[in-house]
Amino acid sequence: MTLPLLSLLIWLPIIGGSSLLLFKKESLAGWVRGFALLIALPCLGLSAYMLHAFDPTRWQMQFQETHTWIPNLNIYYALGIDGFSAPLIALSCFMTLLVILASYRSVKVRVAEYLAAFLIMQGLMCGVFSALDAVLFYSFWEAMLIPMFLIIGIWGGANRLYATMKFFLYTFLGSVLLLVVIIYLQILARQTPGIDPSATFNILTYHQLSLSLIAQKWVFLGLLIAFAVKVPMWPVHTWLPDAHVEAPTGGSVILAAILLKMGGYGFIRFILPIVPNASQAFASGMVSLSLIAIVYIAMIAIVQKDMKKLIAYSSISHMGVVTLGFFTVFSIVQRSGSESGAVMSLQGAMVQMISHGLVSAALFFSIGILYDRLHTRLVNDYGGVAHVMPVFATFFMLFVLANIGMPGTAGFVGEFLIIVSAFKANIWYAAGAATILILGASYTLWMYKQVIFGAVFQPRISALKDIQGTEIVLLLLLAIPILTLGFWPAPLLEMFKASSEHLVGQILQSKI
Amino acid sequence: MLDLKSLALATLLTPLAAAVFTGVLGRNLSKSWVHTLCIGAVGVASILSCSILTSLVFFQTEALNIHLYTWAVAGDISFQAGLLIDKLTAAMMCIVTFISFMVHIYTVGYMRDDAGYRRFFSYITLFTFGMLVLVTSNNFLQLFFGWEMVGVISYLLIGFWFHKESATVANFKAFIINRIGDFGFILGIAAIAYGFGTLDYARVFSQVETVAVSGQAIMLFNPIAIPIIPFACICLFIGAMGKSAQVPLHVWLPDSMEGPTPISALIHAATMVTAGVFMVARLSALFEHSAFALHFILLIGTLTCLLMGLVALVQNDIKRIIAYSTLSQLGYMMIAMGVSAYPIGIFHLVTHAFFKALLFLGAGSVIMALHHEQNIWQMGDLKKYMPITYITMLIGSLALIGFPPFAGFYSKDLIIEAVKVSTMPGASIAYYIALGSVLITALYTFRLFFVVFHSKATMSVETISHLCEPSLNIRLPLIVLALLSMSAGYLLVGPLLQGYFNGSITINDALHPGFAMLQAHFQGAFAMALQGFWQLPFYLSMAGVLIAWLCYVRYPQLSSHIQKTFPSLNKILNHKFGFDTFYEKIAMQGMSLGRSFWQQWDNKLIDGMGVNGTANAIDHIANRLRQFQTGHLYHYAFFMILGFLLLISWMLLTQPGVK
Amino acid sequence: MIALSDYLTFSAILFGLGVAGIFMNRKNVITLLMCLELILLSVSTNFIAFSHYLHDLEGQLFVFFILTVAAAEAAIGLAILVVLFRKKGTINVDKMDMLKG
Amino acid sequence: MLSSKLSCVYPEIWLFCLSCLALMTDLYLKRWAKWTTYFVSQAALVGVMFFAFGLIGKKPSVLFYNAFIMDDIAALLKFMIAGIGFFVCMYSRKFVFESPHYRGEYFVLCLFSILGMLVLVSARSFLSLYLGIELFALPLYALITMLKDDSIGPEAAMKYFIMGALASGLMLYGISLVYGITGSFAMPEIATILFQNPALHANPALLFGVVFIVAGFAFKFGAVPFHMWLPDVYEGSSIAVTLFLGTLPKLAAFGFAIRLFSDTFLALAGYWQGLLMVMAVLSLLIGNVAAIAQTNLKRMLGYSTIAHMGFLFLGLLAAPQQGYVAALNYIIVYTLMALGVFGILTALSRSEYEIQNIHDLKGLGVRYPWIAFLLMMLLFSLAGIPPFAGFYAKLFVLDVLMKAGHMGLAIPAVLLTVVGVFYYLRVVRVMFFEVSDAQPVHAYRIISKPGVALLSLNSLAILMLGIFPTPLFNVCSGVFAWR
Repeated sequence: MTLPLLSLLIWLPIIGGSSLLLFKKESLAGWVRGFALLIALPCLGLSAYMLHAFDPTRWQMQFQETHTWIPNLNIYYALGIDGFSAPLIALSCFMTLLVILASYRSVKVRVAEYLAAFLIMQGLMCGVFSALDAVLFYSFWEAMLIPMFLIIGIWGGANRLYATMKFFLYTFLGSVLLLVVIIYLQILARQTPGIDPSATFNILTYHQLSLSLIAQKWVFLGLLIAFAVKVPMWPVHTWLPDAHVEAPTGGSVILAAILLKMGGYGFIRFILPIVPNASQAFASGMVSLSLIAIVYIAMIAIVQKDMKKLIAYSSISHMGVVTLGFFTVFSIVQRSGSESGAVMSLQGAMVQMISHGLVSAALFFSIGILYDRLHTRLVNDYGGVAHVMPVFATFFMLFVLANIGMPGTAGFVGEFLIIVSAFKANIWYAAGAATILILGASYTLWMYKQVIFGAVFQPRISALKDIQGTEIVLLLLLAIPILTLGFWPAPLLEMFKASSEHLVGQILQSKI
Repeated sequence: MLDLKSLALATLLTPLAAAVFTGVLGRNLSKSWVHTLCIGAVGVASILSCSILTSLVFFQTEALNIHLYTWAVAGDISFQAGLLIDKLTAAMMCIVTFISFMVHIYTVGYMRDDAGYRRFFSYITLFTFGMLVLVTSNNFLQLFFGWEMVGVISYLLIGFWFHKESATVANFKAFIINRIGDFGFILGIAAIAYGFGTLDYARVFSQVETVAVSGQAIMLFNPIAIPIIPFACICLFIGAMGKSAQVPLHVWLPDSMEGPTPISALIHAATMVTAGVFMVARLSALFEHSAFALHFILLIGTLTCLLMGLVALVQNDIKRIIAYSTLSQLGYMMIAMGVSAYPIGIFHLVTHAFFKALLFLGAGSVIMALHHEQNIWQMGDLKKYMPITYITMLIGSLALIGFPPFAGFYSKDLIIEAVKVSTMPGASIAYYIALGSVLITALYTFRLFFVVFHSKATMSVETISHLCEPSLNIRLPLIVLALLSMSAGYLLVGPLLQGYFNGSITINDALHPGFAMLQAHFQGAFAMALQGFWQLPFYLSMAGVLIAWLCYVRYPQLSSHIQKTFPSLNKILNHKFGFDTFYEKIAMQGMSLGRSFWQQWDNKLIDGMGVNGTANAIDHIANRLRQFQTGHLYHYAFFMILGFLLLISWMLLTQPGVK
Repeated sequence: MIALSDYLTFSAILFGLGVAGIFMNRKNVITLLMCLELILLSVSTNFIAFSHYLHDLEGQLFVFFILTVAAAEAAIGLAILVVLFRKKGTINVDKMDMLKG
Repeated sequence: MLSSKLSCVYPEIWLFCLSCLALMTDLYLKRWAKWTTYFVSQAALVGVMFFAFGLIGKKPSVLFYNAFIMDDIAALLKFMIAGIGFFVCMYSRKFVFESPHYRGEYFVLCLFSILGMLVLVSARSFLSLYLGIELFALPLYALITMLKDDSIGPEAAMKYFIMGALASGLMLYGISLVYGITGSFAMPEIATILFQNPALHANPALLFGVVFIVAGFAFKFGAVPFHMWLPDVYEGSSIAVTLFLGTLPKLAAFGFAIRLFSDTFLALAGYWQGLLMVMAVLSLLIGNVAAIAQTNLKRMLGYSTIAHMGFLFLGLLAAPQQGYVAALNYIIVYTLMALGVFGILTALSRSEYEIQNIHDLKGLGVRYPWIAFLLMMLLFSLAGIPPFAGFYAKLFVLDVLMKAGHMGLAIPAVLLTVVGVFYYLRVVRVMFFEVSDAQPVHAYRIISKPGVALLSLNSLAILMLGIFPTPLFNVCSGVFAWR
C-alpha cells in the first residue's frame, strides 16, 4: 500500500491543530509552539518529498486517492495533484511553518488557538489544491473562511469587526455561485452519454463536458465571481485592503501568500478548461480588467499611508499580472498561431503566483516585525530605521526589490515571462503589464525610503532593536527561495510545463 | 595559460565573492581587512581582464561564446545565462575593472572616516561584478540582469548617506527614471523574443537579415504597424536613454551627485552610465538594420550634447558641472552611435572614462580639502595649495575639451569627423551642433577650472589654514588617471581604426560608409594630433577657454553682466529647460489621480455605493420589513389572509388546468 | 329543499365573518375567541352538509371531534386570557403589541 | 395478529400512559415531584425511542380503521421526535428546576405535545391529522405562558393561540371542501380518487381546499406569509420553551408535509409546487432579511427559522422522491442544529437572567471558550458553511432542486443564504471579537460537566454529520425506499 501522501498533508495538520485546542493554558504556550512546529515540520517534509517524487513530465494527476464519500450523489473523496497544484501545496506548508515561527515573538495571547487556526488552515489549503472532486473542493474552499475569519477577528486590529464581515461576506457571496455551477455541471455530466456515471462531481469530468456557448458564458460568469473575488480582480478587490490591514501578521501572510492564489488556481482548474469558448469570448474583457488592476491599483498604492494597505494594493496589482497571463493565451495563439507562447504565458502566471506568494509574505513579515516594535503601520511614524536596524533594512531591501520585479529575485521571473508572452498577443497588453515596473517601483521604494531611510527624529525609533534569533531565521528562510527562484527558476517552470501544455491543449479545443 | 572561460569566470566571481564576504561579515572585519580584500579582488579582476584582452589581441584567441546554465525554459524559448568574450567585451572589462580599481584605492582615503566604510566597499565591489555581468552577457536577458543590478547598486550608493533627505529623494528619482527606461527595454526584449524566438545575441544576429526581409511587424493600432527590428531598437534604446541619461530621461544624473564622489566617478561617469552606449554598440548588428532607430539615436544624442552642455554653463556645484559635462559627453557618444560609428563611440567611452573619472576624483579631492564644500564660488586660488590636484585637473580638463594630443582629442575629433562624413539626412545639423558643443565644453570646463583654481580665494582663513594635498591613496589614482588621460587616445587610436572591433561590431559599410572613410584616411596618431591643431574644433575650444578666462579671471564682472543682459536665457538654463518641473508635474498629477481613484472610485463608488451600499440597502429593507411586524394581532391575521389570497390567486393565475 | 350550495354559501359567509372578525376587531380578545368559534361552526356546517349529501357518516363524525377540540381550545384560550389579564390588566387587543419588529 | 398490529402503536400508548403517570406523580409526590416527573418523562421518551426504533424497517401497517399508519417515515420521525425531546428535557432541566415559576406541568405538557406529534406523523386520515395537530398545538399554547412572570409570555401565547386557531380553522375548511369533492377523509383514498379522475383537478372547490390545507400546514412551519406569530412566540416564551418550540414541531410538521403532499395530493403536485415555490422564496427573503435587523437573539433565530423553512420547501417542491429525502435530511439536520443552539442558550441562561439579546453573548468566547466554540460551529452550520452538516443538507436540497430544473430558484436561494450568513456571523463576532474589559454583561450559568459533554456531543454530531453525511442521508433515503 502506498503512502496516502495528500491525505496526510491535509489531515495531519487539521487533527494536530485541533488537538492543540486542548492546551489552552497560557502557561503552556511554549509547549504549544513546540508542538505546532512538530506538526508543521513533518508537513513541510512531506511536501518536499511530494515535490521530489512528483513526475513533472506528466500532466496527469498524480498521487491520486479516491474513496467513497457520499455515494448517493456520486461525491467522492478524490485527491490528486498536477504540476499546477504541487508547488502551491508546498508553498502552503512552507508559509504555515513560517507563520508559526513568527508567532514566537509576535503572538502572546491565545497562542494555542492561534496556532491551531493556522494549522487547520494549512490542511484546508492543501485540500483546496489537491481536491479533484468539486464538492470536496468547495468544502475546503469554504471551510478556509472560518479560520481566517477568526484569525482576523480575534487577533486583528481596531477596525476588525468591519473587515472580517466584509472579508467573509464578499468571498462567500463569490463562492455560493460556484456551488450552483458545480451542481449544474454535475447534472449536465449525468445527462451526457459516455461520461463515467460514478464521477459526475469530478472536476476532471467537467473538463470533458461539452457545453453550448451560451451555457458556457453563464458558467463562466458564475465561476468568475467566485474566483475574481478571491484573486482579487478589479472591481471586486475592496475587501482585501481592509482584511490585510486588520489581520495579524500571520493572517496577512497567509491571505496574501495562499488565499489569493486559490483564486488563480480556480482559473486554471475550473474556468479555462471547463469553459474555454466562453473564456475566449470574454478574454479581452478579462485582460482589460487585469490591466486596470495593474495600473489603477498601483496608482492607488502610491498614495497609501499605511504600509499594509500599500502592500495589499500591491498584491492586487501583482495578481493582475497573473490574470493577464491566464487570459492572454487566446490572443497569443490567435496572433502567433503557436501554442508555445501560450504555454509560456501560463507558466509565467504560475510562477508569478508562487513568487508573489513568497514576496508578499516576506513583506508582510517585515512589516509585522516593525509593527511588533512600534505598534503602528503608518509610514510617517517611521523614518531612519536603517540606522538602528541595519540587518533588517538589508532584508527588507531585498524583499522590496523582489516586489518591484528586480531580476535575480523571484518577482522578476513571472512578470518577465508574462510581458514577453503578452507581447505576442498585443503590444498594448505587454505595455500595460510593463507599467508595473515603473508604478511598482514608485510605491514600494517610496515606502522604503520613508520608513528605512532618512534621519532619526523620534526617540522611539532610536530605541529600536535590530532583528535577531527567530526573526533572522524567518527572513533568511524567505530570502533564500526568493533569490534561488530569481537566479534559477528552471525547475519551477519545468514543474508547470507539462500541465501548462496540457491546459493549452484543452483550452484550444472547442467544447461547443 | 588558463583558457578564456576560466579567466572570464574568475574575473566575474572574484569581485562577487569579495563583495558578498564583506557584505555579510563586514561588521566583524577591520577596515583594513575590508579594503584589502576588496581592492585585492578588483585588482585581480583587473589583471585578469587585461590578460583576457591580451589573449584576444596578441594571441588571437577565438572569441568565447558559451552557455553557463539554463536559467529557464518557458514555452519554446530557452533562457540561458552565458558569456560572450570578444574584443568589445574585453575592452569594457578592462575599463570597468581598471577604473573600479582606481576608485577603490581612492576610496580608502576618501571614505576613511565614514561610518559606512565597509558597506561602501561591499557595494562598489558588487557594482564591479554587476557591470561585468552586463558587459560579458551573451544574451538580452542577462544584459538586463546586469543592467538592473548596477541600477540597484547605483540606487543604494546615491542614497549612501541615507540620513540626508536630498540623497534619498535623488536615489528614488534615479530609480524611477531608470525604470521608465527599463519599461522600454523590457518591451524591446519582448519584441526580440517575439520576432526572433530567442534572446541569444548570436542567434538573433544570425537571423537579422531574414527577419528584416520577412516584414514581420508589430501592430500598434489597427492600420499602423511597425516592423519588428526598428520597434525593438527604439524600445531598447529607450532603455539606454534611461541608463545613459539621455534627454529627456537625464534628470536623475545631476541629482545622483548626492552620492559620495568616488561613485560619481565610477558609476555616474565612467562605467554604468555608459552602459547604454555599450549596449547600442553590442547590438550594432540590429541597429544597422533600422535607419529610423539610428536617426532617433542621433537626434537624442545631439539634443543631449547641446542642451546639457548649455546647462553646465550656469551650474555652481562642482560635481554638478562635471555631471552635466558627463551628460553632454554621453550625447557625443550617442551621436557617434547614431551615425553608425560605433567603434568611435566606444573609443570616446574609454577615453571619457579616464578623464571624467579623473575630473571627478580631482573634484573629490578639492571637496575633501574644503570639508565637503561643493560650491565653486566658495573656492578659488587652489592651485597654490593643491598643486598635484591642480595639475591633474588641468590634464583632465584639457582632455575633456579635446586638446591635442590628449585622450579626448582623438575620440571627440573622430566623432565630429564621423558626423561630418555621414551621409545620413540631418547629419549636417548634428555636425554643427557637435561643433558648437566643443565651444560650450571648453567654456564650462574652464569656467570651473579657472574659478576653482585661479580666481580669488573666497574661503575663510580657517579653511585655508587646513588646506593641503590629500593623502597618497588619493593622489595615486589621480596621477595614474592623468597619465592615461594624456596618453590613452594616442595609444589606442591606432588599433581602433585598424579594425580592433571587427567581428564584435557590425557596420553596414554600404549604407554607412563614415567609419570606413575615417579608417581609410587615418595616417597615424601623431599625424592626427598635428592636424588637430589646424582644425576648426581646436579653434573653437581655444575660443571657449579664452572666453572663460576673460569672464572668470580677467574681468570677473563680465559673467554677471551677461547674465543680466539675457535674463530669459539665464532663466531657462537655470531651470534646466524645465525637465524637472515637467516630471514633478506628472508625478503630482499621477498622485492626485491615484488619490481620486482611491477615494472617489474605490472608497466612494465601489465600496461606498457597491459594497456598503448593498449592505445598507439590505439593512434598510430589513428595517422596513420589521415595520410590517407591528405586533398587532389583527395585522398578523390580515397578512395571513392576504397571503392566503395571494396563494390562491397565484395558483389560479399560473397553474395549468384552471382556465 | 335546501340545496347543498345554500349550505355552503351559508357556511362560507359564516367563515368569512369569523375571519373578518379576527382581523377587524381591535378591542376585545373575547370577541376573537367568539370569532374562532364561528369559524369552527361554519366548518362544521360544511361537514354536515357534505356528509348529508354524500350519504357518508364520517363527516358528521368529524364534527363531533371538532366540537370537542373547540371546547378544549376555548378552555385554553380563556385560560390564557385570564393570565393575560392578570399580568397586563387589560384584554384589549390593541395593547398586545409588546412583541413586534 | 392483533398484538403485532398493536405493537405499531406502542410508542403512543407508552407515551400516553407515562404522561398520565407523570401528571399523577407531580400531583401527589410533593417532595420528589420535580425529579420523578423529570425521570418519568425521560423514561417515557426513551421508551418511545425504543419502540419507534424497533418499528423502523418493518412493513407498513394500517390501524384504527385506516386512520393510523405506521411506516418507516413515521417510525423515523417518532424516533427523532422522542430523541430530540429527550435532549430538550435534559437541556432545560436545570433551568426549569431553578425557575421560581416552575410547575410540573412543564414536562407533562411537553409529553402531551409530543404525543400529538406522534399522532400527527402517523396520520392516515384527515381526522387523525387534525386531532394530532390540535393535540400537539394546545399544550404549546399553555407552555408559552409558563416559567415567566412578565406580560409578554401571555401575549405571545395569545397571539400564537389566535393565529393557530385561525390556521386550523382554515385547514378544517379546506378539509371540508376536499371531503365534499372526494367524499373521503382517508388520504390514500383521496389520492386514488384524484389519480383516477383528472377532471377533478380543475375543480376550483378542490383547489381552494388544497390551498386552505396548505395554509394550515405552512402555518405550522412558520412559512411566509403565515409566519408572523413565529418571531413573537420565540421571543415571548421562556428560553426553555423556545428550545422546545424551535425543534420538535418542525419534525412533526415535516410528517404533516409528507402525509399531505406525498400521501394525499401527489396527483396535484403541479398545483401545490407553485404554492411552495412562492412561500419558499418569500420565506427565504423575509426570513433572512428581517433577521438582519434584529437585536434580540431569540427573535433573530426565529426569523432564521423562517428562512430555513423556505429552504426546506425548496426540497419539498423539487421532486417527489429525491426531494423528500433531501428535505427530510435537511429537517433532521436543522433540528439538531436548532437543538444545539437553543440548548446552549438554555444552558447558559438563569431563570432570573435569560439570554435575550445578541449583546448578552459578548465576551462568551473569553469566558467559556469551549461553549462559544460549540455555538460557533452550530452557527456556521446554520449559515451553511462546510464542513458542517448544514452545508451538506443545503447541498442535497440544491442538488434535487436543480435536477428538477429549478435553476431560477437555486440562485436566489444561495444569494439569500449570503444575506443569512451576515447575522450568524454577527453572533460569532459578538462572542469572540467584541471583548470587553468591563464587567460581564450577563452572568452566565456555570454549565455542569455532563451538560458540557451533552452539548459537545450535540455540536460535534453536526460536525461529524458534515464530514460523514452519508449515514444520515442513507437513513433518509431508506425511509422513502418503499414508495
